[in-house]
Amino acid sequence: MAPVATPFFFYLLSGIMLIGGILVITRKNPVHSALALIVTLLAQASIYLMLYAPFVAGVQIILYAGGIMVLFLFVIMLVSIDRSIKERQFNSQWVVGIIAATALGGLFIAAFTKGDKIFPEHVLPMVENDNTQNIATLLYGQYMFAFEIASLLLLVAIIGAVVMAKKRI
Amino acid sequence: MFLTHIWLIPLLPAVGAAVMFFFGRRLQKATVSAVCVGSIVLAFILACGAVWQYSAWSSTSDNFHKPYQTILCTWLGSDTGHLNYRTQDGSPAPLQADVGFLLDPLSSIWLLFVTGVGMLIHIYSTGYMAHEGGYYRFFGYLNLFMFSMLTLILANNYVLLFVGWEGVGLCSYLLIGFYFHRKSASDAAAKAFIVNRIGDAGFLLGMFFIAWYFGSLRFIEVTHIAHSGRFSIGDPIITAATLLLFVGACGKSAQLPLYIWLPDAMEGPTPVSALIHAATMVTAGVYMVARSNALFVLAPTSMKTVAIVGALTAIFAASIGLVQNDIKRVLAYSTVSQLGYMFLALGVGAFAAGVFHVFTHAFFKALLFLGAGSVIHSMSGEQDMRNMGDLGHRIPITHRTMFIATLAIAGIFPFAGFFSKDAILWETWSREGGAYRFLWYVGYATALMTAFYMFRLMYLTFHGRPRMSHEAEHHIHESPMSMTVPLIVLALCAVGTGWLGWPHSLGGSDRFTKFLEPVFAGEARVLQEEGRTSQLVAGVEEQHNSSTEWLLMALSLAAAGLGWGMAWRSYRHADKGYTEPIAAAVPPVYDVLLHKYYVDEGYDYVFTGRRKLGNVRLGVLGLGTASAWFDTHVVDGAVNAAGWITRLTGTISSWWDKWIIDGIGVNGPATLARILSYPARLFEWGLVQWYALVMTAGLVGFVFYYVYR
Amino acid sequence: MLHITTLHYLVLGAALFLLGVIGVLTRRNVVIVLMSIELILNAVNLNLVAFSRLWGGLHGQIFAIFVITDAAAEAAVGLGILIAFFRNKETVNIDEVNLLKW
Amino acid sequence: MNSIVQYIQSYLASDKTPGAAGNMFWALVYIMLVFVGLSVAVIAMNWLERKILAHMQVRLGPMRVGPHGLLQPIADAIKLLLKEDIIPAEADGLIFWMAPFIVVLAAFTVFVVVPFGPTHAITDMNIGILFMLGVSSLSVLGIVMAGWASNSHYPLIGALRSSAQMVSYEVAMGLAVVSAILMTSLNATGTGTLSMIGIVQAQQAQGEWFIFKFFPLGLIAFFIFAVAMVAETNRAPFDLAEAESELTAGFHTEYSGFRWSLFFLAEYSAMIAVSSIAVTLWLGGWLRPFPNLLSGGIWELVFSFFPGVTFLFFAAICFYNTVRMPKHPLFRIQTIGLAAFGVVLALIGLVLFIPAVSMRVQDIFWFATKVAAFMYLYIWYRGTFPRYRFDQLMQMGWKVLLPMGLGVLILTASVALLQQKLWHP
Repeated sequence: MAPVATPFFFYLLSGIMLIGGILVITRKNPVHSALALIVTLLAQASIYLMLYAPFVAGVQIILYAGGIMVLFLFVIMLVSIDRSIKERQFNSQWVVGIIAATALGGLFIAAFTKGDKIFPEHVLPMVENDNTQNIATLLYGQYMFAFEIASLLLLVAIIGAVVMAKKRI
Repeated sequence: MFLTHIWLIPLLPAVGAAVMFFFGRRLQKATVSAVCVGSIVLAFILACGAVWQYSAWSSTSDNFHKPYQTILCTWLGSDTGHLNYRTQDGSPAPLQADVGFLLDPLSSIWLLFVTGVGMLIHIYSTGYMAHEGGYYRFFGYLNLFMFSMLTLILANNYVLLFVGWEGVGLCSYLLIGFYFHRKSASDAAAKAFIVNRIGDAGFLLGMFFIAWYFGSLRFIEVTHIAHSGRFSIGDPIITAATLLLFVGACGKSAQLPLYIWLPDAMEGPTPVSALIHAATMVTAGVYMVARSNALFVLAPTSMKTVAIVGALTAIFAASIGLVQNDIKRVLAYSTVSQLGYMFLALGVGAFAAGVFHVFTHAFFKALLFLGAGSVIHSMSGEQDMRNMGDLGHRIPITHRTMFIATLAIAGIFPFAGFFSKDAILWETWSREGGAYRFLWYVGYATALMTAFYMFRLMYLTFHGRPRMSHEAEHHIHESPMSMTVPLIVLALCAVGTGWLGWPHSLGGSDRFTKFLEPVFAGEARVLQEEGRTSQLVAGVEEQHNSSTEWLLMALSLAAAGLGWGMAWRSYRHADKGYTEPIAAAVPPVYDVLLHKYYVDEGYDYVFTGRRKLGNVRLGVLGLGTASAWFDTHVVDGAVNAAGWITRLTGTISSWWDKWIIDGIGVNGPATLARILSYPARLFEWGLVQWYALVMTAGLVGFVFYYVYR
Repeated sequence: MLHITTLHYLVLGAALFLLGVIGVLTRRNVVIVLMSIELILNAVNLNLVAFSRLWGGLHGQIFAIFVITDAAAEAAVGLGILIAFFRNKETVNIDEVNLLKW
Repeated sequence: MNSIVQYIQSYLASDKTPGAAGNMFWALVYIMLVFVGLSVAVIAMNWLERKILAHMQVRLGPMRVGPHGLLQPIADAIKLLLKEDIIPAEADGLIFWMAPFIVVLAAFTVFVVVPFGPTHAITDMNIGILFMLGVSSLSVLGIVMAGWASNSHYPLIGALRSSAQMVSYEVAMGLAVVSAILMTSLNATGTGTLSMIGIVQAQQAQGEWFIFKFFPLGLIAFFIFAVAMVAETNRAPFDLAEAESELTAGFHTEYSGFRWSLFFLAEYSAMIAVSSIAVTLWLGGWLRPFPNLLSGGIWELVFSFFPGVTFLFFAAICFYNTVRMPKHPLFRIQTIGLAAFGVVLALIGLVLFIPAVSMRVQDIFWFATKVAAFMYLYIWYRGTFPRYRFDQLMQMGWKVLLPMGLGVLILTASVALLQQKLWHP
């Protein structure tokens, strides 16, 4: 399934993503932020599809949108947000922070403009049909050790989260 | 076979008790009876077999008159000699107590009557307790008691004896408090337990003395050492040890001044009173003293003490018994009195006579109690003799059996009591010295009183006019077979057991004394060497005193007759509101007797402190009050003073610490460091977003460097 | 304009990254800060996948998957800390997490 | 014009799904077909559930609207559409408004990859099963949003329960699915597939449905999935999220009218979706019984009669009940209606006897039959099982199904490895 109408979808999706991102960092209510983030993530999953990365897209949907975000929503609902909505939303260093971030953005633009020509004009062809199988081969072959380490990390994270969040252990 | 497996005898009741303890709640009454009574019957059969085998064994030439001892295992300490202690002469001795059994004539007698009377009382209880709650509990306790008592009897050392001793104490406590929902019963149980503890303390100390002095606690070894002549007569340590042992015996056998628990113990069910507080357990003290006879003969002072205490207890309790109205209390005081007789016998060195009295007393006193139980049963729980009367023809079996027992206890020829009591009085009389003669007078007076109060009991209960309420009268009925058959058997024993000790003076052979001879032979020798007596217990024929003996017999028969006559005269026609002869003659004496010489009240004033003497509280509670006062005012005062001083110095110290040490010494450099370190602090602000900002700034610099380098 | 090059994705990623950075630097609500971190991670992922597309290998995608794994672990632990923190201080404001401030 | 017709016709000859073939027109047609078919199925399910439940409880169920209440769902739909759409005052308007759409979207998007036949799917994705699981897990978001936005206690508790339940059972479900996917790799190349069509084809190639594979491992995995999918769809006996006795109606307590009907629609299409997954993974998808064993012209012919015969059978039932209708004038319209319905069914059945049609459609028939069996199971569960308590539910998910799933996965992998080592050394 080759991507169709690439520019249109790219601009549409990046628009959605950017608007979603802006909403994430500006909304008072964290639930709205979370929903905006979900929209962003889903749009990004679509962009992955455009980049011939269907497996990553699927993982993005099932893990991010389905898993992590549900976790976020859960936590938001568990902790009372009534108070924090009524309070100041930005901290005292927000001006400095935005200046620093803008400076970083400016530098990024400078870097992109300066290094525009370093990327090849034409991308190399990729076979989408075998994407999942190839990823599996890589993941369970070359990256076996990293894969195991990642699962260990997840285990530690599970235990850590339980220890942290449980009232009495 | 019976001898080698003698351990089965105490084990059987233990199994019965265990079964009751674990499964009793779920068992039928019939099963409970079968298990408990069956175990005792089996134990009795085994006991008979064991004694029969022992008599055959001990008459062989190698084992002539030797005690039979079998040791199962070492229970306390070790048999490897690793747990040694030093005796008084510095030699090491193993700390060792076995689970071992000793059978000799003395324990044979106890074994026989404990299992025999126990069996009869078990059978009796199946009828008596048939309609009571806690049936299995009762029989479990009874079996446990039998186990403890048999352990006590068959023990081969003081420690195991003490185990049985405490076991019977526990069972006594449990059974007195059987009706634990009644406060008086639970109080009586506690009283019995506590008073026994006092005695047990003495027993324990005595036991320690023996262990320290003799280096062993086995009866055979202790007796052997005592006979070896290593210790002189009147040895102070042995005197102390025996006196302490006697304190224990006083507690268990209800002698002055520790007798007070026994009358209250009548709160328990009547079979319990019969078994524990008349026939068996209370004679444990006698058993223990008789068992320690080798020691006692080495301590004449102790012997005298025993004799005096026994005689005083005898007359003291008998005098109280004269006026009591509760049928079981009369019997209880009678028991105390008879126990006094036994100790009198022991004290004058007539061990065989004392044991003989224990033996006969077990039967007729058990019979009396069981009869009383039967009366109470027929009277629907009424115990006050003032509300009885004229029961004779309504419960004839009870009446007749009790009458036989009364004749026996009063000492009428030829019933059992006559022989045993007479033996005691004769031994006392024949001991030289005015003090002993005085003791004889006391015993003689006691015999008179005994006859009087026993026949008073008979007349008030079975003769005279009916004084009970109408509906109680309506319910009077003879007890069931399970209760009357033991009565009849016991009555036969009350008649016949005395003949075992038919004295030589009356042409008999005194087989009882002869049977016991191996146990007390050594003592007789000691006493003889001491030269205090010319007549000896051990069946030495003394022809020239026969006339004196006959005279004494006649005198005691006359006393019994006199008592009977007085009772007949006073109570023959007792109707409602009859007058007590003593009350009529000397009212103050009657009052004192009725209030048991105010001993309980006196104890309350002096020992427990339940009553105040004026404003002062004496006794245990008084000691507690005094201790509390001392603690509050002196100890706590000292503590508070110490605390106050500490606080004062602490305040000063803290001021110094706060303003001088902390203010100048500690905070000064810290403040200086804080002022100087402010610039460095900016990078570690402590807020996570500040770190992020610093990071971003660093990133900006980084990217800047790479873009514009 | 009609042709979408790798640079487009990179710019998009950079923009997303900056949004995340701004969120992390300026918001007080811990939850939103954590979400901003997710934004940053996604920006990185986007770059990784874009480069993977550019060079025709799958290593970038593998790395993206690992980053997602890390993000899951990070979110779990972060939210656990958040809950513990909320239980103790009854607040979700990150500048009140100042026990280390002096 | 001609080229358009050619464009349309060109697909008919291909053996690919419209998505895979890149044929936009047919893709749209399929989307429309799936949407309409799903809606009809949900309506039919509504009627069937009420009737079957009623008969299980010895009642009649709806009888008034139409013959045997056949028109009841339509009446209900009209009622729901006409009802006022209430948004509570304190609710979070936007999210409250969005939630049902997200749920419906998630439930319907899943069908993009459901293979009704080797060519009858909107598209065949390389990550098909992953996509299905991922998208169906998105409905959790909708439920949480609905519960939270209602700003009310029952919905919030219901939503939390529901999402906790769904997230928990997703794990066990995923493990069961993985063990099935593992079975697809038992071929010459040694690589499996996530594609839905690929999975069914793997079953055909291996000659047995995965439920019978490595007996009883496949069966256990299927059992885990069958339990988890009931929990995943919040149906009895795992319907704690909308336990009437505790939470009135759970997360959609505050919803009414059209929005409520969207939740209803989503619930039933989710049921159909997970049943489709189960059918695809373990029950051979569109494959007719014994496609390899009973092949050959005569068997093909016999099996191609099945769809038509079934419809004719239903038509016959309709006619039989028409005859049994009371002859009272009041029942005249109902009698005619039933007869007309029977005629429609019979006509469909007759059309299905045309070989060209039946060859093209019988895959869909077999798939639908298997899914229908699952639908009946759902109703059956609801009629018989008592509701679980929440802690029991969680216990079952984490302490029973999850370890079971892990065990099955490991055993399947071991057996598969063993087989490969032995047969392809």
